[in-house]
Formats: sequence, C-alpha cells, structure tokens
Amino acid sequence: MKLTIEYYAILKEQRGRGSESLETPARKPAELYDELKARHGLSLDRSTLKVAVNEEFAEWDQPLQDGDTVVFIPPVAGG
Amino acid sequence: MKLTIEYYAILKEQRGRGSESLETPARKPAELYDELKARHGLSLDRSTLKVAVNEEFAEWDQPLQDGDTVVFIPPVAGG
Amino acid sequence: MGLNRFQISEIAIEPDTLRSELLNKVAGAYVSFEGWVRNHNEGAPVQALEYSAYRVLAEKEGDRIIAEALDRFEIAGAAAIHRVGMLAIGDIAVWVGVGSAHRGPAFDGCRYIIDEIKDRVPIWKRESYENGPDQWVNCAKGGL
Amino acid sequence: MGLNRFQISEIAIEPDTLRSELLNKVAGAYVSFEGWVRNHNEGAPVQALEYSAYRVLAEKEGDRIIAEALDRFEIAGAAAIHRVGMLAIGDIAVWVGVGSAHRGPAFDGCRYIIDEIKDRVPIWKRESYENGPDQWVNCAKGGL
Repeated sequence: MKLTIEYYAILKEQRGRGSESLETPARKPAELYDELKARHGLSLDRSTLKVAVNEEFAEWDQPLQDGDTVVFIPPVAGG
Repeated sequence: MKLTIEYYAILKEQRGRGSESLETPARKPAELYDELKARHGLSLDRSTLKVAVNEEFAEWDQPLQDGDTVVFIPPVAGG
Repeated sequence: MGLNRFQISEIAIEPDTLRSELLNKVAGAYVSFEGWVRNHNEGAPVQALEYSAYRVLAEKEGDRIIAEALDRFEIAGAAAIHRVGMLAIGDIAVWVGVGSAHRGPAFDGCRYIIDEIKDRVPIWKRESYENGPDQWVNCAKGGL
Repeated sequence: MGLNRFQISEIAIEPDTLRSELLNKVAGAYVSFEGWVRNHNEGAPVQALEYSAYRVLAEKEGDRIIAEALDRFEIAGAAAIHRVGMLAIGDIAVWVGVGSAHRGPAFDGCRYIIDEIKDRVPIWKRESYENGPDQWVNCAKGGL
C-alpha cells in the first residue's frame, strides 16, 4: 500500500523532510508510526501524539487505504 | 450650618441645578436628604441612594460639619 | 491615560493607544473589555445617549477597583477609561485592559474590574428613545 | 479574516481591524484576548521564536472551536487568528475577539476559545534561547 506522510515541527526536524511517499505493510496509523519511529529514530512516543488521515483527526487503529495522507501530530503549543 | 450640595443625573434634573449653598438644621446626610426631597419633590427614595461627603463615600448618619459638600448618588449605570 | 489608573474622558476612547501602554509594561496575556453603545435597551430603540459622572469620586473609586484587582489577581498591569458626554451608537462607553504573565488571571482581573465599575462607580446614563420619554437608566425604578 | 472563523496568518495580526468586523455585526459587549511573545519562558531568556502549523487541519479545528463557542454561549460573533513564522518579542501570537449583547457570555466565550485553541489546534512553537539548544515547546518532555 502506498501512503503519503507529512511531518511537522519536531518530527519534521528529526525526519529531515516535510513529506514523503512510502510503500508500507502497515495497515493502521499505529503500525505506520512504529515503523517510521524505528527507521528514523523519531523521539516522540506514540502516546504523546495524535494522528490525522486525509486532513481529519483519526483513530490509531483506523484502517488505512491506498493513497491516504497521514500526519502525526506532536503535542501542540499554540497561543 | 451652611452646606454645599451637588446634584447629579436625575437629581440634577429634578432640582433644576447642579449645586447650591444651603443653611440647614440637618445634622446628618439622612436628615438633609429628607429635607431636600420634601422641598423639591425629588423622586428617589433614600434607600436607593448613596451619599458622599467632601468627595468620599459616607454614612447616612455621619455628623456633618459646617462647610461640608454633600452629594447624593443615584443608582449608577456605568458601562 | 495611565497604567493602573481609572479615568473619565470627554473624548473618544482609542483602545489601541491604551493597549500599547500595557504592552510596554507587561508580557504574555492581554485581555480587554469594551462596552459599546447599543441601538436598543431591553427592546426599546435608542436614539441618543448621554453619560455623566461625579468625576472626582468616580476616578477615586475606579482607581481603588484597579488597585483591588492588582492585589487579588496575578496581573502585571491594568487600566480603564469611561466616556462621558453624548455618545452615538457604536461608540465605546467603557474600556478595560489587563496584562498578565498568564491568561487566567488576565480574564479574572478584567472581569472583576468591569463588574465593579458597573456596580460602584458614580456614572449615570440617560437614554432618548424613538418612542417615549427620556430615561435615566436604573433610576426610574428606584423612585417607585 | 472572517466573522466566526479561525485563521492562520503569516503576517502581523492587527487587532483593530479584526475588532471592527465584530463591531459591525454585534452589540454591547466585546472581549478580546491577545497572546504576546514574551522575552522568557519559565525563566529562560528567549531570543527568537517560530510558530508553525498544520494549516488545513488547524483552520478546520479552529472553526469547530468557534462554532462550539457560538453554540454554548449567548454570543453574537467571534473570530480568532494565529500567527505563524518568525516572531519577535512583543508580537501578537494569537488574537481572539468575541462580541455579545451581555458581558458574561463574551468573557466565557473568549476564554473557551483560547483554552481550546491551546489544547487542540495543531500549532507548534520553537524557541531559541540565549543559553542552550533550541526547543520545541511541549515536545521535549513528550519524547522521554
């Protein structure tokens, strides 16, 4: 399955890029993050993140579809 | 005893002037207001007013001194 | 206008000027309240409106209110100003600004100041209506 | 800027312009909140500061927050804007304005909106200090 991943803030810094396309065996956002965390040494624990799929907040165990865009959301600090 | 009275808002309108000097037998603001209310047909009941003597809030039974300036304060409506 | 002062003004209130005085002194969170002249009061269309004040005591009492707010809440600075004279629909009748390191005390302090101003400061409002006689707001019922 | 909208902006926030949009639509009471860039964070002197956002979702979530406020409180209108990019000390990072017939709901609605923005909207802050490495605020501890 092919997905687009977007990175923001500290994750963008750690990944070294703002987005990528990826062939992955992951079927859920949780599996996808675990894969990327291990591969790129991302520092943030999944429990501290939220996830968005196709520009809307999503559940970690929501099934992903081919072509989805996934965004992992670090703890926010607006204001 | 000679006092100066200042009138504001509805009391000024009802008295027809903003201030006056007055010889009075009144020894306390309460007595003074009752006298003026009767003489000028002021509509407001004393229980709805506050009183100030010499530019500071005062008690209705505070003794007045010759030369004091007394102001009766209708219900406020700032804001 | 002064920091940590309450002022009565015969001229139009300019929130931006007032705000910048707090900006220079404090940091982080800023909360402001403005009271605008409405075109109605409890359903009656208002044509014109006049505020008057017992100025000396109004400014004394207003200063006390601001001092109380500085004492009760963790705020860095506050100021307030109330207009007197003839006002038009949309004019600012009262402005309150509070600066603080954190937003909670800024909200609490601002609200305290406007609540107390409305309750304690000797200012009166006279409204003219399209239909019916002029009215001193809050005074009419006091006389019954 | 739009009434009852949340917006991400790359350019400086001008409270006076935003305020006048609410002034045209609503009446009586107006409460605003501004978050200013402070020269310190928990004691550490800040040299520079950058906000970034996941813009599409930030504006969606911000709009939802404002819709919730309009639903929960008796307010006539609300708007909010959050700055992104490099900010200097004293710049406005976030502005929220609420207009209402009465002041209670205006205070409550404004506070609800800023509380929820800080809690839910995907915006991040990166600070540079005089001493020590840059830090993503709120993120550092999340990784431990």
